[in-house]
Parts: sequence; C-alpha cells; structure tokens
Amino acid sequence: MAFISSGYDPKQPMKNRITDIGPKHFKDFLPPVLKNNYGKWLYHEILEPGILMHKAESGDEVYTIRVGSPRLMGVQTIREICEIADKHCGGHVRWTTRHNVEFMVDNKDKVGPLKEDLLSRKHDAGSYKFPIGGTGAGVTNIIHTQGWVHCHTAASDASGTVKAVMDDLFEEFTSMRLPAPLRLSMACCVNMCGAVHCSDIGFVGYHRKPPIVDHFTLDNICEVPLAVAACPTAAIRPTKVDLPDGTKVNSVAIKNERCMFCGNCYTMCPALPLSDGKGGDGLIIMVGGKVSNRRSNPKFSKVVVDFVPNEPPRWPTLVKKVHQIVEAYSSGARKYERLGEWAERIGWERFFEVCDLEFTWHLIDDFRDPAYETWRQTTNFKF
Amino acid sequence: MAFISSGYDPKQPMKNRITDIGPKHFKDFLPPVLKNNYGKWLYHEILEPGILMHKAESGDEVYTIRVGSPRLMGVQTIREICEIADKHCGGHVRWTTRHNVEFMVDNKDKVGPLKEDLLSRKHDAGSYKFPIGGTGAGVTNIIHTQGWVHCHTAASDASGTVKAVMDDLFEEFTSMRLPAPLRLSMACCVNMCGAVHCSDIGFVGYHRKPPIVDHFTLDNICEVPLAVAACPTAAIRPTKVDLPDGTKVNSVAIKNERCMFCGNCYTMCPALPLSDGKGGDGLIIMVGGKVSNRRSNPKFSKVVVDFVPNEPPRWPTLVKKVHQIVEAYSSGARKYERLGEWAERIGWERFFEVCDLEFTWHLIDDFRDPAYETWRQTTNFKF
Amino acid sequence: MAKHKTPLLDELEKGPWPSFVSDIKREAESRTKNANNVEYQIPVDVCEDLLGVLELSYTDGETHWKHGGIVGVFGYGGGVIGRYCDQPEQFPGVAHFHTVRVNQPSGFYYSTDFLKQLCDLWEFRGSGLTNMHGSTGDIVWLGTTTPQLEEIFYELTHKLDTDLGGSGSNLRTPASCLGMSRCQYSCIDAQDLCHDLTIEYQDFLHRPAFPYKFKFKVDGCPNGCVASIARSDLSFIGLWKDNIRIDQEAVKAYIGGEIKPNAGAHSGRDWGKFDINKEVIDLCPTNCMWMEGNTLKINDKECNHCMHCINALPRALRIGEETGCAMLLGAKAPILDGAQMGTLIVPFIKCEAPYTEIKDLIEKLFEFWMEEGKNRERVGETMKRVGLYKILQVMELEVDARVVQEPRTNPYIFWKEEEVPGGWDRQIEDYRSRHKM
Amino acid sequence: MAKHKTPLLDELEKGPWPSFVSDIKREAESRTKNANNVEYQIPVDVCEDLLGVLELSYTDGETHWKHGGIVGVFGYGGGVIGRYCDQPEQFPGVAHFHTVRVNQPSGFYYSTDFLKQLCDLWEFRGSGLTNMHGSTGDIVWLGTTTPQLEEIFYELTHKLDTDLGGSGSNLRTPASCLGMSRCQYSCIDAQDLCHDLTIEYQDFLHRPAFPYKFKFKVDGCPNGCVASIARSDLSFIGLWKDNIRIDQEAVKAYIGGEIKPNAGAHSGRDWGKFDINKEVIDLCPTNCMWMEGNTLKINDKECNHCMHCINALPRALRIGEETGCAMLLGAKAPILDGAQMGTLIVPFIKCEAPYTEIKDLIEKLFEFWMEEGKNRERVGETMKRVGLYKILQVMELEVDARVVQEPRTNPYIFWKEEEVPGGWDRQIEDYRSRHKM
Ligand code: SRM
Ligand code: SRM
Ligand code: SRM
Ligand code: SRM
Ligand code: SF4
Ligand code: SF4
Ligand code: SF4
Ligand code: SF4
Ligand code: SF4
Ligand code: SF4
Ligand code: SF4
Ligand code: SF4
Repeated sequence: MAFISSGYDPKQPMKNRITDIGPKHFKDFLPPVLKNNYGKWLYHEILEPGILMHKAESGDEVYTIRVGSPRLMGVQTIREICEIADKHCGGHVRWTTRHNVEFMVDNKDKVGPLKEDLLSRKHDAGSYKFPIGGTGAGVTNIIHTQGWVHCHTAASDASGTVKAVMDDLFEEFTSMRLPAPLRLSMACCVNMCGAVHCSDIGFVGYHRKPPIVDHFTLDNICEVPLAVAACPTAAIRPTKVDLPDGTKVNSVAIKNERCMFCGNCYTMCPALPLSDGKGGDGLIIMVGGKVSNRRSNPKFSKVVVDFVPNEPPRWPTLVKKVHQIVEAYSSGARKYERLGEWAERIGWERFFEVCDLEFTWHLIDDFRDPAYETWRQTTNFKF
Repeated sequence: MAFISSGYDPKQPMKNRITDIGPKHFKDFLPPVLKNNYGKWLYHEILEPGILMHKAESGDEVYTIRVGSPRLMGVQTIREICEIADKHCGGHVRWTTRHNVEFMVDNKDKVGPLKEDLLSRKHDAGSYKFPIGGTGAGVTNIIHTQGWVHCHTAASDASGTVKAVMDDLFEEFTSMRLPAPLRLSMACCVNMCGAVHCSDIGFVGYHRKPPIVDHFTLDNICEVPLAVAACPTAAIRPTKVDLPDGTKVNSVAIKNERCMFCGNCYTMCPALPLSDGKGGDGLIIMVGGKVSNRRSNPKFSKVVVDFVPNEPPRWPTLVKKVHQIVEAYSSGARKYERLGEWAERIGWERFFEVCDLEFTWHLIDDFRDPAYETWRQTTNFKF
Repeated sequence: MAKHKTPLLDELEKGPWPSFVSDIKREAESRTKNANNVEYQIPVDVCEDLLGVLELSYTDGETHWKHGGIVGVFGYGGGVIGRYCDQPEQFPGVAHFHTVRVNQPSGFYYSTDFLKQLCDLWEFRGSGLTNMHGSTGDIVWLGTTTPQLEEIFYELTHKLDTDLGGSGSNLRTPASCLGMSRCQYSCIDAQDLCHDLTIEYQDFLHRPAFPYKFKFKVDGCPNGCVASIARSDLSFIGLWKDNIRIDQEAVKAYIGGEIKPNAGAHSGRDWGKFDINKEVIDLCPTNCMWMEGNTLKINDKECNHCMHCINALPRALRIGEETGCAMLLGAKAPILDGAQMGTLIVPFIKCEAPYTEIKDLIEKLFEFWMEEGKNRERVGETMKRVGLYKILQVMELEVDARVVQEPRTNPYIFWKEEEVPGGWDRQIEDYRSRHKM
Repeated sequence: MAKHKTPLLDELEKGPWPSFVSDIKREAESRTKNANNVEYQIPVDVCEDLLGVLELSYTDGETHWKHGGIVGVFGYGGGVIGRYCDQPEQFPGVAHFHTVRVNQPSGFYYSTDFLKQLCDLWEFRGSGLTNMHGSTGDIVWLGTTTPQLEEIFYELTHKLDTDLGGSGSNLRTPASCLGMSRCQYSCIDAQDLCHDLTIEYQDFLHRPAFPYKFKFKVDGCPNGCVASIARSDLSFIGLWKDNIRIDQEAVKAYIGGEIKPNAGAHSGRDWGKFDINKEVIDLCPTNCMWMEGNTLKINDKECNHCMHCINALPRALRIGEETGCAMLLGAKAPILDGAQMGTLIVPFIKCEAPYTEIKDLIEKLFEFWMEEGKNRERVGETMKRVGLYKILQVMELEVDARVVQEPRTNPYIFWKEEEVPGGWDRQIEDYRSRHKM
C-alpha cells in the first residue's frame, strides 16, 4: 500500500487549512417531506411496532420505519443502508439518539415494500440486519459504549453483553406490550459513558480489585502527585520503592481497604491497572432511572444486583437477571408506569421479592453524606 | 431565711445516699379507669374541640378535657390544677407531649361541670388559665424552649413569641376546622431544642452576626483548640493578640465571611458571644415538617422566611407571617393533608405565591453536599 | 407592688392564651405574701428579678444568661443546668438560677398528692417556677442556687422516690406517648418500655460515659405522638405485622354517615358527606384497599401500616394482633451538619418485658459508640460517618431491604478482599505477561 | 479464511439481534476481497486483528487496549482518541487503533450521497468500522493510525465540509433530538439551536480552554429524547408557558375508542377500554384536569407541562404557543462524587435565532468556570462547590423559587455583612457594658 496524500503538507500544516467549520447544516439532509413541514407537525401514530406515521398541518404524512442496529457497523453495512434509502426513501436516512436507524417514506404505499425489504436482509450467520421495532411501550436499542472493542478501562465488553441481552429481549423490541417504554443502557466501566445513571435498566462493567502498582512504569511515565490527587477516597499515597534490580523509584502505595475500584487513578496513570479476568471484574445491574419528565421527575438508577460475573461470550447470568426484572416489571406495573415509578410504588423491599433478587449489604449506600437520604426514615415499609 | 438541711450531710455525701432510682412507676399515677382498661381500649371520639371520649372493651369510658398551658408555670398554678383534679377527677391529671394539661373523668356527667370550672378560671389580667382545645384538625400548643427566660444562647424569646402567636391563633386552638392537625414549634436558637426541624410551622431564633472575640476572657477561660474545633465551617483560627494594656494573649480570629452564625463556638467558649439586639438577631420561619408516618413519610421543615426581626413584646411581623401561612394552608389544602403535603402537592413555587411570601436567595440551600438534592432537577414546575 | 417595672412584659398579659407573665407574677406575689410562711431557701424575690431581667432582654433584645459552669450533685454528671445572670447586681434574686431536671413519670401522669409534694419542695428550695415539661420530657425546675442542689436531690430521692433526669453527655430522660393507658392504637406498651429502659440504664443516665447526649423515645404506633422519629437517638415505634382487624358493620355505619370519620377531628368545618373512596381508599398510600360491594377489603401484605385508614375509621378498623416495634437510630436537631430523622435499623422486634432482645441490641450499640464515637458526635453522626451497614454489623442485625428507602445510586461498593475470588494480592509481572506496556 | 479463530465471538453471531461480530467479519471479508481495489492506507487485516484481540479479551476477561497518549491534528486539542493494542506483535493490524470523532449533523439526518462519501473516506484511511453514533452524538470512526489523522482531517474539511467533534477538556459535540423536523411536541427549534451553538463555539470545541469537558444537549420538550437533563452540562429543554391547545372533538374520539391512546404505543397488550379518567386525568401529576360533561378542562396555571396528557392524547392536545426553553446546568455521570442531573437555572427563556440572550448567559458561565473551576472539575461539581446561588449571580439571573425543588431545611444562611443592620464590626467593650462576664 502506498501512502496517498490528501493534499495535506506536513511541512506547511497551515497551508489551505480549513478549521472550525463544524458539521454540515442539517437542513441539507432532511427528506423533502420533513423540510416542507418543518415545525408544522400535528400528531403521530404508531401503526405497528417500529412503524410511525407523522401527520403535518399540510396534510402531508411521513412514515418512519425504525430498525435496530448493533451501532458498531462497518461501511459495508452503511452502504447497504444507503442502498435501501436510495431505493425506497429518496436517498435520506437518519439515526436515532439510541443508535437505531430510521427509514422514512412519504406515502403509505411505500411502507410495505420497504418493510419487506428490510426484514429480508440477514447476516449469513442468521441475525437480522434490520429488525423492525423499538417504538412505544417496548424495549428499544441499548445505549452502549466501547468495551473490549476499544477502551482501555473497560471491565466488561459492551457490544457482546448488549447482543446477548437484546437477543433475549428481542420480542420486546418487536412488540409493544410493556407498561411503558423500557430503556436499557450499558457502560463498560463506572465512567458510565452510556449514561446508565438514568436508565430503566442499566448494566455497568466494574472492577473489584484495587490497582496493581507498576512501580517501574509509574516512575517513568506518571506524575506521583497526579496519581495521588486522582483518588477520591485518598487511598493512594506517595512512597519510595526498591525494585528487584536495586534501583529506587518514586512510586505510590495503595491502601486497599479504602479503594472503591473507581479506576480514576488508572485514567490518570497507566501504571495502575485494575483489570482482572480472574474473578475480579464483572458487572452490576442498576434499575429504575428515567430521563423524561413525564408524570414524575427524572430519576437516577439504583444498584440492585451487586455483581454479575463476566461470562463471555453470552453472559448467561446477566441475561437471566435482566430477564427476571423485565418479566416482573411487565407483569407488575400499571399502564404508563416506568420501571422506577413501579418500584417506588410497590416499595423497593417488594421489588427485590418480585424480581427474585437478593438484597445484600453492598446495596446500602455508604458513599458520602447523601447516602443518608437513601436510608429509610419512616416506618412506612411492607413486611 | 435560715438554711434548712434536708438531712444531707456535705461532709459525708454518701451517707444514706439514694441514687439511680429513676422516676416513680407510672402505674401509681393512672386514674382507676385507665388502670382497669390498660391496653383494652377500643376507640375514641372527639366530642367537641378539646374533649375526647375513649371507649374500652369493658364498656368503660373515659372523658378527657385538654387545656392549653404556657408551659412555664409556677407552683401556684400547679396547685390550682391539683385542686381542680381533686375536685373533679379523683386526684389524677396528666400533661401531654405538647405541654397541654389533660383532666380525665370516668363519666359523661362529670364533663359539663369540669368544663365550666376550667373556663371560669382566668388570670387577673384577663388571659385564660385553662383554655379548652388542642385536639383534632386544629392548632395545639406550641412546643417551645427557654428563650430569654433561661438560656444563654437564645437569639429570641420563646415564651413571648409563643404567647403572641397563640393569641393570634387562639380560634384555631379552640376549633377543628383546619384540613389536618397543624403543629407549631419554637426554638430560641438553631440548637432547636424545640425540634422545629419536623414541624408544620416552626420559628427559630437566630443570629446574623459572627461572634465578637473577647480576647482577654478567651485566654483566661477557653481552650483555643476547642474553640477552633467547634466551628463546622473552619471560620475560626488560632491567633495571638496584643491587648490594649500591652499583654499578649492566645486567642482566635474569625473569618467572618465563613461564619454561618450557628453559635457552636459560643457553646464551647463563652468568650465568643453572638447576641445582637441591634438588628442582628431575629427569627426564621420554617414550615412543612411532620413527624407522623400517616400517608407520607416524616419530613423536615423548610426555611420559608429568611428573617423576622425581634419585635418584643408582641412580634407583630412574626405573628402576621405565621397567620398568612395558616390562612393559605387552611383555604388551600385538602382534608387530611398536612401543611408539607399541601406545599409539595401545589409546589413550593406556588406556596410562596399563595402565602404571599418572598423567595430570596437565602432560601436556596448552600450548606454541604446534600444541598444539591433540594435544587430542581426537572422541568416539572409551574409558571 | 412589683419590684421592677415591666411595661413590655405587661403587654403579654393581654390576649386569651394563658399568659406566662401573669403566671410568673402570680408566683412572685405568692412569694411576697408567703401565706404559708415558707422558709424560702433562695431569695424571695427570685420571680420578681426574673421578670426584671426578662424585661431587660425585651428592651435590649439580648439574653442576660451566662454559661453555667459545672454544677450538680455528687456522683452525677447531669440533671442540673447551671445558669448565672450577667447582671447580678441589678437582679440578685437570679444571680444563680440553675435548672433542675426531674425525671417525669412515663406518660406524664400524676396523682395530685405527688404533684403537691413536688410543688412544696420546689417552692421551698427553688423559684417555684417550672416547665411542665421540658422538650425532652423532664419536669424542669427553673432557678435555684448551688447550695440547694444537694438538698433538693436528697429530698427528691428520700421523700419523693424520684430521681433526676439527664443532661450532658449522658443518656437523657426517656419519654413515651401515653400508649396503652389510653390509646387503642398502641401496638406496644410504650410507657412500660420507657420506664423499663429508664431503670435499666440509670447508670448511663447519671454518669457521662458517652461521646455526647443520647435519647430514647417510645411511640406506641406510627402516628408518633412523642415524635420519637425526629427527636430521639433511638426511637421505638410500635407496629403490627399481621392484618388490620375490620368491623364491617362499623364500616357501613361510617358510609351511612352514622359515625363521624376520624373520630370527629374535622367537625369544625363542613367537608361534605363522608365518601369512603375519597377519604380512605384513595388516600391509602399503598393502594391496598378496595370495596367489594359493602365490604371493605384490605390486602394486608401490601399495607405499610401508615395508620391513615385506622385513624380515619377508628371504630371500624383496629391494628393487628401480632405486634412489636421498629427501631430507628440517629434522630437529632440540625447542629452541626443538618438535622437527621431516625433511620430504620430494625424493622420489627418483639417488644415484651423484660425486653431482653432489645436490650441486647442497645448494649451492642452503646459499646460500639462509646468506643468509636468522637467527642460531641451524636450517634446519628457516627452512623453517617461509618455507614449504616457498619451499625447493622455491630448490632449483629440482618441485612434487610427494609432498612433503605432505595438502593444506592452510585456504583462505589467497598468490596472486602475475602469476597473477591483470587484476592487482591496480584503481581505486576503476571499482569504484564498479558499486557505489554 | 479468517486470520484468527474466534470460537467465542462466533457464538455472538447467533440470535436475531444484528450481530456486531457478523458486521465486523463482513468488513473484514470485504477488505480481504477488496473488490473495488481500494489502496487501503492502514493494514488490510485491521478488522481481522480486531476480532483477534477481542477474542483474546473474551478468553482472558481483560481489555487489551492501552492509554492513548496525545495524538490529534495540528491546532486542535480534541477529536481524536489515541489507542494502542497491548499485543501489537500478535495483532499488528490494530497496533495503532485511534478513534476519530466526526461531528454529526444535528438530528442525525443524512443524505446517502454524504454517507457514501464518509464511507469511502473511512474505508480508505481507516478500519471501515464505525459507531453510528457515539454516546455523545459524534460519528465515531474506530481505528486508524497516527499518520492518517491529518489526511483524514484534510479530506473531511476540504471535501466533506465537515469538522471533527470534541474530546478532552473541550466543549463536546452538541446534540439534539430531531425536534421540529419530525416531532409535533417540539417547543423550540432544537436542531437549529444545537447547530447554531456548535458553530458559535467552534473554538471551545477544538481548543481545550476549560477545566474539563463540557456538553450541550437540546431537547425539544420535556420528554427528553436526547436525555439532555442527564447527559449534558448545559441542557436546553423546550417548554410552553401558556395553555395546552385542546381539540374537544378529538377528545371525544379518544373517549369513544376511535383513536388509540398514546398514538398506539401500548397496542401490543389488551389494556382494556380507554378510560380518560384512569389514563389521563388521574395520572396528571398536578391534578389540574377534569371533565365537564364531554369537555376536557385544564387549569393551565397549575399544569407543570409534564407532557403526560399530550403524549397520551396526541391528536387532542397540543403544546401551547408561547414557547421557549428551560436551561439546566451540571448533569454528569457518577465519576467521582456521584451522578448529577441538570439543575434548573433558567426556568424560561426565549429561544429564537440568533439566540443572543442564551449566548450571553453561556458566555458569563464559561468565563466564570474557566476562572474558578478546578482541574478535572465538571461545571456541575463547581456548582455544587460554590452553591447554586453563586451561579445565578455570575450569570446575572433572577432568584426564582422555581430553581429549587424545596427550600433549604437547615438554618445555616450565609448572610452578607451589608445585609445585616449595624454591620459586623462590633466592640467587645460595648457588649460587655451590657453583659458582665
Ligand atoms: C427518535 C427519537 C428522537 C431522536 O431524535 O432520535 C424519539 C422519538 C420519539 N419520542 Fe422519544 N425518542 C427518542 C429517544 C427518547 C429518549 C432517550 C433515551 O431513551 O435515551 C427518551 C427518554 C427516556 C427516558 O425517560 O429514560 C424518550 C422519551 C420519550 C417519551 C417519554 C416516555 C415516558 O413514558 O417517560 C415520549 C412520550 C411517549 O412515549 O408517548 C417520547 C415520544 C417520542 C415520539 C412519540 C415523539 C414524536 O411525536 O415523534 C417519537 C416516537 C416515539 C417512539 O419511538 O415510540 N419520547 N425518547 C429517539 C428514539 C430512540 C430510539 O431509537 O428508540
Ligand atoms: C395526648 C397525645 C399523646 C401524649 O402522650 O401526650 C396525643 C394523643 C392522640 N393522638 Fe397524637 N397525641 C399527641 C401528640 C402528637 C404528636 C407530637 C407532636 O405534635 O409533637 C404527633 C405528631 C405530629 C406530627 O406529625 O408532626 C401526633 C400525631 C397524631 C396523629 C397523626 C396526625 C396526622 O394527620 O399526621 C394522629 C392520628 C389522628 O389525628 O387521627 C394522632 C392521634 C392521637 C389520638 C387520637 C390517639 C388516640 O386514639 O387517643 C389522641 C388524641 C388526638 C387528638 O388530640 O386529636 N396523633 N400526636 C399528644 C397530644 C399533644 C397535644 O397536647 O396536642
Ligand atoms: C430545657 C430544654 C429546652 C426546653 O425548654 O424544654 C433544652 C435546653 C437546652 N438545650 Fe436542648 N433542651 C431541651 C431539649 C432538646 C431537644 C428536644 C428533645 O429532646 O426532644 C433537642 C432536639 C433533639 C436532639 O436531641 O437533637 C435539643 C437539642 C439541643 C442541642 C443540639 C444537639 C444536636 O446534636 O443537634 C443543644 C446543643 C448542645 O448540646 O450543645 C442543646 C443544648 C441545650 C442547652 C443545654 C444549651 C446549653 O449549652 O446550655 C439548653 C439549656 C437551656 C437552659 O437554659 O436550661 N439542645 N434539646 C430541653 C430539655 C428539657 C428536658 O430535659 O426535658
Ligand atoms: C466514545 C464514547 C463511548 C461510546 O462508545 O459512545 C466515550 C468514550 C470514552 N469516554 Fe466517555 N465516551 C462517550 C460519551 C460519554 C457520555 C455520554 C454522553 O456524552 O452523553 C458520558 C456521560 C455523561 C457525562 O459527560 O458525564 C461519558 C462520561 C465519561 C467520563 C466520566 C466523566 C464524568 O465527569 O463523570 C469519562 C472519564 C474521563 O473523562 O476521564 C469518560 C472517558 C471516556 C474515554 C475518553 C476514556 C479514556 O480515558 O480514554 C473513552 C474513550 C473510549 C474509546 O476507546 O474511544 N467518559 N462519556 C462516547 C463519546 C462518543 C462521542 O463523541 O459521541
Ligand atoms: S464506559 Fe468506561 S470503559 Fe466504557 S467507553 Fe466509557 S470510559 Fe471506556
Ligand atoms: S481505583 Fe479509585 S479508589 Fe481505588 S485507588 Fe484508584 S482512584 Fe483510588
Ligand atoms: S433552642 Fe437554643 S437558646 Fe433555646 S433553650 Fe435550646 S439551646 Fe437554649
Ligand atoms: S458561629 Fe458557628 S460558624 Fe460562626 S464562627 Fe462560631 S462556630 Fe463558626
Ligand atoms: S403514638 Fe400511637 S399509640 Fe401513642 S398516643 Fe399516639 S396514636 Fe396512640
Ligand atoms: S394503614 Fe395505611 S397503608 Fe395500610 S391499609 Fe391503611 S391506609 Fe393503607
Ligand atoms: S424531546 Fe420532545 S420534541 Fe424532541 S423528539 Fe422527543 S418528544 Fe419530540
Ligand atoms: S402536561 Fe402534565 S401536568 Fe400538565 S395537564 Fe398534562 S398531565 Fe397535567
């Protein structure tokens, strides 16, 4: 492979340089029916799972077919999406804020052929390329992150856990039989790039062993004060260490029992790895968060399963626990009731019972002062 | 007056000493009808404001007349209570947890004469000695504290403010026309001996000026480290001071802008007085707390008036603000709804409007991390 | 004639509510008159001077009391609050004005005989002024001099069979609601538990062994008439575990308007005809009630025993029969880090004399707190500092989902090494064999 | 034939949900085949090696990526996340595997022309693997080598008129819901505000000037489809201030069962006949709705615009016409001190291009935060540290009761000296003249 220049000249980086132009204007990309009716929409209907119709004041209609996506996709798949959009949708397509793809047509007649086309496409190994669903009171795509595909702090894989869970919940994606929308998220470490902190159900990769100190590397590439300052629990202190080869280096010592495995030290200093494939790393499950202001205020998710081991490739324990929660919610909640609203209504003590989950001491908040507010200050509980 | 010995001999303090006997057993004091039906009560009725009837399984009935009290009472008044109890109640009487007095009779016929007797008794200057009321959905006695009658940290008077407010709310004491019980409390400083922190309406004496340092006294009678440690905001630091007479003393300096006027330093060291009769001291009003678990969890009171000046002897501004709140609650709340439940239902932004109170920046919590939880994290508010 | 002019205080004699000024004046007059020839052991004009110094405060807007110093009775570290006036020349009668806290009988019941003895003693050796009662529950005697303290204590214990209450870093005088003596809602014998604990822990009550004050309060049911959940370090609240007892005939009588709801507590206003749905069923916070025809049904498993329906229909509904109490730890006023309400640590425990199980728990708690609590740290603050789980551990309590209102929202779990397979002792060489730098 | 055996990953090709493994394999095969004779600028087997290293992680349960170091394009402090494999010998194709964040068009709409250009560029100069989209909203290009970064940037800006997104202590790529383009609920032009702010603050987006990252997100209404309240440092949420528009005929049609509630979102289960009381009126959190005969009434003054009724009856109810947005500050994930949701700082502000008023506020905020924020302190943490009022002051915003959910429960108000009559400068002599020691 020969290096082919784009025209960029490393010796004159400023030559012809274009910067700070931002993205292209979104209006360039709207399908005509959306452009024409911009800001003039009247109402919508969900015709069937995954298929929306929006009606404009002008009488125009737009039909949207929403399909699932693994988010991680190669350009071959994107080209296939383009091919479909060219064939059915006048060359326009969009993604949703939850990584689904939306194909839009301006006429009801175009819906059938598009639908058929989408569902006919499968990967050789059998999975759908474009499963239709993700609307209304069902499960939609799982917001997720990099995992072992790309991130250096990942305590679990993102794409794999999501695939396993979505396979299990596939019927909930393609139907609308839950009490309310059920939004799942995944993050591969407690940095929570997937914003698990406000999801109906979230699962988060996390560590359970304090960092190993790589003294030699630390002295070479990290700043001791930065590593010390990184720790929110003051578990790290500076120290001097004699390496086996006799050299003395500046390094740090970890007070293990103060460590809460947050990994912030590792973010600041690569010589403090936490990962542990031998039983340390795994996931927690959090539930009951929400983002919408509908009826009740947005809520944070709560940790309800303190540990699920990493069980690649299909994480059966994770899948099972999530399934249990979805089942219990589905049969227990009232129409329009989000998972967290349901749990609060029946009481968290009852939640654990109906989901058949164990309440352990790890679930009692002991982090900082506001923990107090999560303890119970009333006799209003159920036996 | 000659000193009359009790029999105690200061030279032999242990002689005949009786200690650790605790109070007398309460069963010695129960009226027979209560003793006989102990633990066997069936139900009660409030016959009229201040008058309760309890029915026992045996069919026995006890009639209770509850009367107000200033709490601060001399033995002359207690003897008068005894006189009444001897006359009508077989020599038994009790106080309530809110400083009211309860006279009990075992027969309905005894109620009328007792009632008449009680209401006939007035102080020469005109106030009732034994006003009947304080039951059901009304105002009962105000829990309060020492104030200028006895406490060294009081920023306002207790008995005086309570008297002024109770005069104003007298009709609410003698009737039951509010949506639910309305419990008021008073504390003369932020130590809150009156447990204002969980009352429907509370008023609290408080300071607004940092302590004055009495360097000479401090050096003589306080421990500098204790004074420094007393301050929760680290506003106090040790220092050396040259007194006008040339002597050098160990003392402290106050970082005024860090002071939150809590008075803890003064509790630990009398050389740090805060009191200020020249515009510094006054009261705040807190509302919406509750203690019972009925329907909703117990709640803390919230500060809704950031300052009411000390206006002895009758604190007109305090009385007026409390009155406004009671009026607004009375006309706005639903049956069974406690003040805090009402405020939460309509929203605090609306509470200020209907009570005609000003929301100032002082009411935004800025104390410690949990303050965050009181800020608004939703768009669910009312215009 | 009054010793001091009190024009401001006189304003507080007006109005219908019992005037404390009139009451103090009454006491002052009685002392001046001294009809019974009492040999007052402290200045006769103590009440006059109290009015005087109070009038001064009303004039300058500042208190005139000073720190108390350490006064008390031999061998006790509490029960007396020392107090001195900062204008002793002007008001010599209150130059010393200490408070004596007398342990009230549980439930605040008295015979007049006993009360009169109290009055006689206090008139003789003190100001005659009292608080019936203090906020914690004591009989508070306002104002005496140092030499009288031992005399008062001697007479109190020898003649009145009664002891001092608590103050300082002691157990404070426990208090309870009236409980079973006159209340059908009481799930436990609140007065008895209160009395029993008071007697059991006399030593802690009188001798400071704690980091700071510690209060017990006992409520017979979740209505909380002694406010234990807000005002005691260890709160006991009666509960039932089984079913609410229903008298269906009485339900019908309520519906028919024959009995006033909530025992008539709202009869001062016309709230319209009673509607069982609006007033009871719809207000049940757990939504566990419904009507089947004329029959009221409760799904007791979902009931959180909030008391609303029972309060609203006291003739039709009664608490269950399998009773006990919950224990909540750590309530306190806002000084210094904000107020705390009691936190549930024991959802349910049997509550019968001699309360052995309860006392076992208390002792484990005391032991821990005396060891680990910092100076002037309330147990609620200790709990906040060490975490709720630590308290459960120390008290050897089960971990029960009921102790939290909701599970944690942060993922920062402090795992212990023994819980994690493979332990924490890892070698960097091993790690680097899999991960190059 | 696959370069590496991936028995574990192969398991993830099973099941109905689109398999990312199949997708990567597809890309790998395409590169091997290279039907279009692309002159791949990075290793052909990049996708094979990605599968290989991922299989390794599936085997040993640990990630094999290393810290990135500082890679990027000249003059920009963000837009690229450097990444290296810790097994470069085994997987040379992913030895360098940097991510490029490409700023997505507001609302995630594309023409296929543009998409195909993106695909061509990325296939040519990178792995061909993408995330559509990253959690913040960018088009995320997964995996290229350092020498390609400038080339990619050059082509992106010159040929595709498109810039990089944010990373590091920069403004991050703003994102919005689809807003007015396809949603009747949008109270503001969410996409336009998002685009406008993106353009306005290009400098902050590309050059780290902040203490830490900063995110804008724009939701057209309180439904929050881009989760701005949970996921952006400054969240804009569209609102109306006036009345909900009601089409009473449509209300009747809902009641009559002619239209499915909530646009049919619940049609997968039989929830029984629609009951406007049960599904709408009783669920209104402010209880401000009722029926008068067949007419639906709303007391709009009490409505808190939660969207429930409008969501439930989209054909009958419409948002009001006096629209604008709320601004909420400080949302973030839990690292380090716990998660935060955005805190309301502006209940309502007009939201029309060129958004001058909004930008004035943003600039005051930026200025303050750049001055006062500590290193790696999110603005929400700064707000927690300095207090909400300080933020309002800095932004010169009115104090409005709406910014709090409830007023403070503690009495610890930090009065300022100028607010207190007489000031703070007091003399002990003066005090002692009234109070003897
Ligand atoms: C397409 C999308 C916006 C976009 O710009 O991409 C979108 C589109 C719509 N949302 Fe949404 N929402 C979208 C993400 C969200 C999110 C964000 C998220 O999940 O991360 C939320 C917040 C979820 C939460 O609270 O945790 C969200 C909360 C809602 C709600 C409130 C639901 C609730 O019960 O709380 C509504 C109202 C409703 O469902 O009736 C709503 C309503 C709608 C409507 C009906 C608006 C309209 O009239 O067009 C759209 C179709 C809904 C449907 O799919 O049933 N949208 N919606 C997003 C689709 C994501 C996906 O692929 O599944
Ligand atoms: C006598 C007393 C107990 C004692 O040991 O002295 C008492 C007695 C009763 N209380 Fe109470 N409560 C007493 C202080 C309290 C307190 C404590 C306080 O106010 O500091 C509370 C907690 C208040 C709070 O939540 O802030 C209290 C909250 C209740 C409630 C719950 C009310 C509510 O709506 O939340 C009930 C139930 C009811 O009213 O139906 C109740 C019910 C009752 C009943 C009906 C119980 C019974 O069947 O006998 C008694 C008569 C009520 C009445 O007066 O209308 N009692 N009650 C106290 C009288 C104080 C006074 O002089 O006014
Ligand atoms: C007498 C009494 C007020 C009254 O008028 O009723 C009282 C009076 C004092 N209290 Fe109190 N407290 C009294 C009940 C309370 C209560 C209410 C309760 O017990 O239900 C509380 C709130 C609940 C709690 O315990 O938190 C209370 C919370 C405080 C505090 C704050 C403690 C805290 O941790 O938050 C202080 C400050 C301190 O301990 O330094 C305090 C300190 C004081 C001192 C000792 C102030 C001092 O440093 O000298 C007061 C002596 C005043 C005097 O002139 O005699 N007092 N104090 C109450 C005791 C009477 C009794 O024994 O029955
Ligand atoms: C790529 C992306 C995840 C994804 O797969 O989509 C991502 C990836 C990383 N995030 Fe993130 N974050 C991504 C969206 C988020 C979000 C969600 C959002 O923006 O809506 C959050 C939560 C919201 C928030 O901002 O708090 C998020 C919260 C974090 C945090 C925690 C920050 C905090 O203050 O709480 C970190 C830690 C850090 O900054 O050191 C972090 C750090 C990282 C780093 C840079 C880790 C590192 O130190 O190298 C990750 C690089 C991974 C990689 O291999 O490329 N990422 N990160 C997302 C950005 C893609 C894009 O530009 O569109
Ligand atoms: S959640 Fe953690 S591991 Fe996952 S992408 Fe974000 S920073 Fe990396
Ligand atoms: S993982 Fe977190 S708590 Fe543990 S040492 Fe590192 S920074 Fe500190
Ligand atoms: S509230 Fe303050 S001033 Fe009043 S009695 Fe208690 S400690 Fe003294
Ligand atoms: S009053 Fe409180 S905050 Fe002020 S100096 Fe004293 S202890 Fe500190
Ligand atoms: S707390 Fe319960 S048992 Fe005790 S008096 Fe009040 S209502 Fe009765
Ligand atoms: S006690 Fe409360 S929760 Fe239980 S049934 Fe009655 S109202 Fe409902
Ligand atoms: S946030 Fe509101 S305006 Fe935006 S897409 Fe969602 S429902 Fe529509
Ligand atoms: S938007 Fe919400 S608060 Fe307003 S009327 Fe509708 S349901 Fe009620």
